[in-house]
Amino acid sequence: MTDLQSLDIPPGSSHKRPLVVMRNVSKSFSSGTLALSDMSLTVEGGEFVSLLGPSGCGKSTALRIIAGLGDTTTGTIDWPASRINVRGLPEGDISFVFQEPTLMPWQTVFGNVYLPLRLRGVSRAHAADAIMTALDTVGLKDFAKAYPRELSGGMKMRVSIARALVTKPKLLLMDEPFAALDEITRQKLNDDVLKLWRDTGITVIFVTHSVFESAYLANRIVVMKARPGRVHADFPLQTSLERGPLYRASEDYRAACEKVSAALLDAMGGEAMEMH
Amino acid sequence: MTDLQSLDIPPGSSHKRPLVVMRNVSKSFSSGTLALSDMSLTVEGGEFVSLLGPSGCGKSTALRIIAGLGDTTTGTIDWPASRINVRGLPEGDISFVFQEPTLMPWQTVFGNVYLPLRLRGVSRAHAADAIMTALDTVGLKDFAKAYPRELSGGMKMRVSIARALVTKPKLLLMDEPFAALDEITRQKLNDDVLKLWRDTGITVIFVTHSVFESAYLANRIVVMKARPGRVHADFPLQTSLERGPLYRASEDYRAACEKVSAALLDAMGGEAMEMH
Amino acid sequence: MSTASPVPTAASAAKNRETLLRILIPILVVVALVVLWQVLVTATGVPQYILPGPGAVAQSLVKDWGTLAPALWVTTQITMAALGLALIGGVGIAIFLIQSKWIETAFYPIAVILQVTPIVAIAPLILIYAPTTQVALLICAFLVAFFPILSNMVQGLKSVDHNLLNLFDLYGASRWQTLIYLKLPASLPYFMTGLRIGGGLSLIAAVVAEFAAGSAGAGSGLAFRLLEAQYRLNIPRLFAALVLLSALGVVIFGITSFIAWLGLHRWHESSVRREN
Amino acid sequence: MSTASPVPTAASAAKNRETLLRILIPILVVVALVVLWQVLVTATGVPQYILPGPGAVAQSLVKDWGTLAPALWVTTQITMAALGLALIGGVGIAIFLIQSKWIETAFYPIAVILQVTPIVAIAPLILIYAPTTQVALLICAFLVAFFPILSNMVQGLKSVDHNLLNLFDLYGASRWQTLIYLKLPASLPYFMTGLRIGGGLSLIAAVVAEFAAGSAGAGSGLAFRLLEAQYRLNIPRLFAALVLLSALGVVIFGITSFIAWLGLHRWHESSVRREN
Amino acid sequence: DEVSYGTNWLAQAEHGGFYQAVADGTYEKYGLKVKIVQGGPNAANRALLIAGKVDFYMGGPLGDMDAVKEGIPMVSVASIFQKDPQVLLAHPGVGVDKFEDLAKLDTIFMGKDGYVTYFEWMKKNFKGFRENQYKPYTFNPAPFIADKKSAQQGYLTSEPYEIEKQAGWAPKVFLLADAGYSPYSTMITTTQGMIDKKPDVVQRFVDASIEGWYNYIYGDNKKANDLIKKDNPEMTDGQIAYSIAKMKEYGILESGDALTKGIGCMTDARYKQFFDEMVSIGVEPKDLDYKKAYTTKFVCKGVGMALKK
Ligand SMILES: Nc1ncnc2c1ncn2[C@@H]1O[C@H](COP(=O)(O)OP(=O)(O)OP(=O)(O)O)[C@@H](O)[C@H]1O
Ligand SMILES: Nc1ncnc2c1ncn2[C@@H]1O[C@H](COP(=O)(O)OP(=O)(O)OP(=O)(O)O)[C@@H](O)[C@H]1O
Ligand SMILES: [Mg+2]
Ligand SMILES: [Mg+2]
Repeated sequence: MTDLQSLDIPPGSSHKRPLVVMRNVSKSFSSGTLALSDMSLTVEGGEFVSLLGPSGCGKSTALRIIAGLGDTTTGTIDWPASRINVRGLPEGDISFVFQEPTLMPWQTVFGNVYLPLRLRGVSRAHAADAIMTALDTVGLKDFAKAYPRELSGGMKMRVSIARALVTKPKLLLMDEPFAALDEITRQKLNDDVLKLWRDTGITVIFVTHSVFESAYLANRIVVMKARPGRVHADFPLQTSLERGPLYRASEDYRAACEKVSAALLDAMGGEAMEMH
Repeated sequence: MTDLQSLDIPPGSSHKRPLVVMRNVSKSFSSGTLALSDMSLTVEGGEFVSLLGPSGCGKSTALRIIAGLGDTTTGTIDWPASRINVRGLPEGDISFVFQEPTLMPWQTVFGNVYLPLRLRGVSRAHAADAIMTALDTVGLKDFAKAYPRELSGGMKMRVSIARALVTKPKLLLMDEPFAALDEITRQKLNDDVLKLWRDTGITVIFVTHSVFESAYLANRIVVMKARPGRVHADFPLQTSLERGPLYRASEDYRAACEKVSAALLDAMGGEAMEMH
Repeated sequence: MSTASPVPTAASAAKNRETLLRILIPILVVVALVVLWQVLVTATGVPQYILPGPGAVAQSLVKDWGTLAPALWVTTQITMAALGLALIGGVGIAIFLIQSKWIETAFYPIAVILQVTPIVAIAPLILIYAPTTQVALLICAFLVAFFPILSNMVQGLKSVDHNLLNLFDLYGASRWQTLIYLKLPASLPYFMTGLRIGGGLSLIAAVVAEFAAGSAGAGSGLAFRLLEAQYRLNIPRLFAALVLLSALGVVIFGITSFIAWLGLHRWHESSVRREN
Repeated sequence: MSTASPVPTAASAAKNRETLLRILIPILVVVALVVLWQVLVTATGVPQYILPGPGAVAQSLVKDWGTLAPALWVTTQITMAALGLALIGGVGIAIFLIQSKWIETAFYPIAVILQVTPIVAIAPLILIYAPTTQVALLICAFLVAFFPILSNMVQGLKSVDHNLLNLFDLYGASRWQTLIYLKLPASLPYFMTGLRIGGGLSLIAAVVAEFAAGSAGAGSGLAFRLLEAQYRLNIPRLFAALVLLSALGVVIFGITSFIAWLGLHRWHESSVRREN
Repeated sequence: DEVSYGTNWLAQAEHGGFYQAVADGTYEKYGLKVKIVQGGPNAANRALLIAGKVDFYMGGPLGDMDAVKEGIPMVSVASIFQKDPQVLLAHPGVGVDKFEDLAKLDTIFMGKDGYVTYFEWMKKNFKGFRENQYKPYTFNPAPFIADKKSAQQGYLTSEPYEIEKQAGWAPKVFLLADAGYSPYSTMITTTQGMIDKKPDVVQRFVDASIEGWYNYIYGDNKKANDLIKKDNPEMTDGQIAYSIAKMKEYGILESGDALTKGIGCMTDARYKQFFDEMVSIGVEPKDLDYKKAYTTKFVCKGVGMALKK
């Protein structure tokens, strides 16, 4: 249906080659703010990385830099296992759910979700099935013909999520995608993303403010410290349980939550934070 | 410092007169969406009401209608205990934290927070203290001179919160104010709002998606059902504990969470939702 | 999405009334103006050869319809051709200019020079080198009308939301795709303003071009009739020609406004009804 | 907010280079044009009395500076006065028009009529009723230049973000306050486009007005010198006057562009550097 | 041979002879196929002559001298009018009886060309004309009619007629030529190249045009008038008749040298006299080789005088 290009791994390459390597990246804006300072991060193919940190610490900036949006001030981004196109990005599909919905106001919901496919030359008729499936996933099938201004905040965000999922990406960058959603929709989408990750071997970098969410989803946690932004803690979350209702009730999950929480608290300089 | 007008209660009026009464309000948009249908809600002065419901159920619409933004299609809004100005609103201070930051891009952070005071004719010099205090509350003192585009998503939202707090309002309407914030900042702001509410006898209507947050903050929970939006459940949350660290660790809190959660689940038609 | 049945009926009735008023009001205003004109002429006793009354003008309009109608038609044709050229040229040059900051710096001033060069001064040159008078006329008209469209388009194309640009970059959109799917639709509000100015200016351009490049006799437009009537002191006819020009201008304005409404009413603030 | 020290230096060096290029490039383009002009004239052997070479024009510029300089000064004055009037009138009428949909429907067409009425046709009327030629001149110039500013302002004032309008309504802002603090700043990008068009058009207006309403002898501007040179077949002087007009146009454009940059570079997409 | 002739205004009786020659086949008789390109306000026929887009143009001596000054090879070969029909008009009954009295008025509406030529001459030769009397004339007489203390320029055969018709009173008419300002007018102007390369075409065009003029004034001019009205549908028979009458009355075509040597005649003496006038008021430089602006070799041969009845 969509002519997805595969994120080829060159023949003979070791399986262990990382997907993306961020090496000593600094980013300062012309306003003088140093958003990232000497940040290094290596993400392996197939990981589910959750990025946490205080508001304004540089999570979104880091994600954008990985996606090739905006130059680094110093430092480099490498894609050791991928063919690189002219823009320095791997050939293949990166999808990005921005922190803000970023919808085209002159397009309907359908048109907005169609965008990534349209840019690849997929015809509207061919794309329709995939689009409606993606809209169904986020519960907006009935709103395909609506314009963004006719949607609530959470609905806009869901359109943005549908747009990211419609291409069946190989690397999924999500910047607080579910923050504007109610808990139930949120959990459903959490499970949808997990399923996608498990089924397709996709790599996910997921920014969230929710300790619970990160503990539920990620198999690796990266906690950032603010001003300037840099990696403060970086640890795996292992569990023998499949992530799902069972895991949510488990001691593993509770331990993970506490661990993430502690790391975050530490990153914020030990301000008072009580977990319930 | 700011010439706050008081939300006068006419002499002789009973203490029990509600602050605002929403009577059989329906709201349909020209697109054909019926956002609210026959919704009634009575809020007493001094309440801390938390409004929950699935994404797109009409929470923001209801809040806007209470604030006098946009007409009802049918039904009325009354302010039995207040003097009413020409716009049908009580004389006194309503503050609103919109779901989106709604900042003026051409003004600095300072200028944006200054707006409500400027509109009352408070001079910049007179307002400066209050503004810096509000910015300090949300942790953005250092960014007073920055422009909105230079801020992260969470920082923009915090500016919006500071703007709502700077006038010392009598009725505070907040539409998912803390969704974009990290847990620690969020808890701090939760406590700040609680303190404000306790100290000043303010009335708060607070939309949130977080069951925990609503259980922690509110003394009354209103759960809405979607399409069309209407009140599904409406119950008080009583506790003998002061809301704070102690409350968060208490059985009362856990029970409240479960109650809210169950109501929400029920409102969504019993879809699977597991609380941990 | 359910619809309350009584609402649309009321809404559509209101809509009909609105459409009616939209047509009625301008007519009333014109009638009022005509009455004012008559009163003024009667009251001041100004002779007909200085300012004829509306009656004399109407008479002349009827009597001279035989000469005025073909002239009107010629002017309409030139105006349309000029507007077409100005649209193509203005939008085309604007797209060229925004390709890079350097191109803009280098070539925008040339567009300015073209704009400010008085047509009368270079008309002889154009007449000498243009193959036919018709072509010369169109060149003159283009020179008069293209700049507002160009300016508005440049501003519009540059005002695209940076977040959306990021989105397109991310999906590897080509320059061409970014132009077609993002920049052009996003600049629609500016384009429509340019169109509105350009419509009136094309009419002026047609008149000025006819003055400057001079067509005479059978194939001549309103400009020529106007000058001639002036020369002959046939002031009622002069005003009849003016009335026709004005009417043509208002019709063009109406059409361009309608086009603007078509393009924007679904999504842009300027044309969307504010609903909360 | 910390600042990495090497970055600003590099940035400021880049900025200096940029400023240099911004000045150099247009100069280079002009030089290239002049060379092209010379080559064309030489190659085609076109006689000086049809198209003089740049040398002859430069000579005439020097030789006739005594007559051209005062004329340039007069034209500059008229242009500035026309621009000032057009700005006040355009913005003023725009503010009047947006007060209500009905006012707009009723009176916008009148503005269109004013715009499309050919100056030459009504110049005699204006000459008769204006107290002095100077006033007549200014009326003519105003009629030519005001419409683009008006149109852009109307579009700008109507394009204000509805969320911000809500905010102002909420805080009980008066019409006046909403205008000053919200609508005017929000329409700045449109205003700046109008200013840019209006700048050039004012120059044209000054020329056209001088043609139509006239001033002569000592007080005459470039338009008169231009026509005189044309009548006298002094084509190099004609072109010298054209060069002066173009130069004046480019200078005005440069100034208006700079003003636009001043007003927008801190916040508006069109002037802000895209940084991620 | 195919040639084109650009006039200086819309088709009117003042161009009658040329139309006559087209209509009655005189040009054809001379082996010419002539296309008349009518002028009009702002029409650029002179520029077209310079660029070679028309072969002949209805020029005037000032334009020719300017051309010489600028090195443009433009030469006049005949002057159909002996007197320039340029007039100044004033209101009746305001004490303006002589040309000099115009100096008493507040305002004179003039075109730019008039302002830089005969107004200079007036200021030089009469007392009281002032710079600040000048206001631009946009070919609309309304401002003049509205202001009793004003005068305006005009064309003997046009404005007085229109003004009388519209305003109901006849303005006072002062022919500049009678006041002493006497350029040739309604000339046949061509390029030096044309004269060098096709002198016979020039001669035939001049001769045929002169014949056309005699026929127009003295013969049956109906067909010519129909052509005029076709080119310029606004032209009325009344206007044409008025024009012809005025041209005869004031001797526009036939006065001075033309009486003896035929319409179109130019003499060195008369040209020099006008040139000296222009030098004296500083409009033309003293050292201008004005003789390059015209040639008398094609006229004053009495062509067509036989047609005079
Ligand atoms: N365009 C910009 N210009 C200047 N400074 C910027 C810009 N974008 C971001 N910043 C600054 O960079 C820092 C990091 O911003 P970023 O958006 O990456 O934070 P974040 O971690 O995503 O925060 P949040 O959780 O609030 O979204 C902030 O201090 C912000 O002020
Ligand atoms: N301007 C509008 N035009 C048309 N429909 C609208 C408009 N605004 C909101 N709606 C519709 O009204 C319904 C309720 O929207 P509202 O914004 O109140 O939801 P919400 O409860 O705040 O949701 P969320 O939690 O996602 O913010 C939605 O179905 C939405 O599509
Ligand atoms: Mg962020
Ligand atoms: Mg909402």
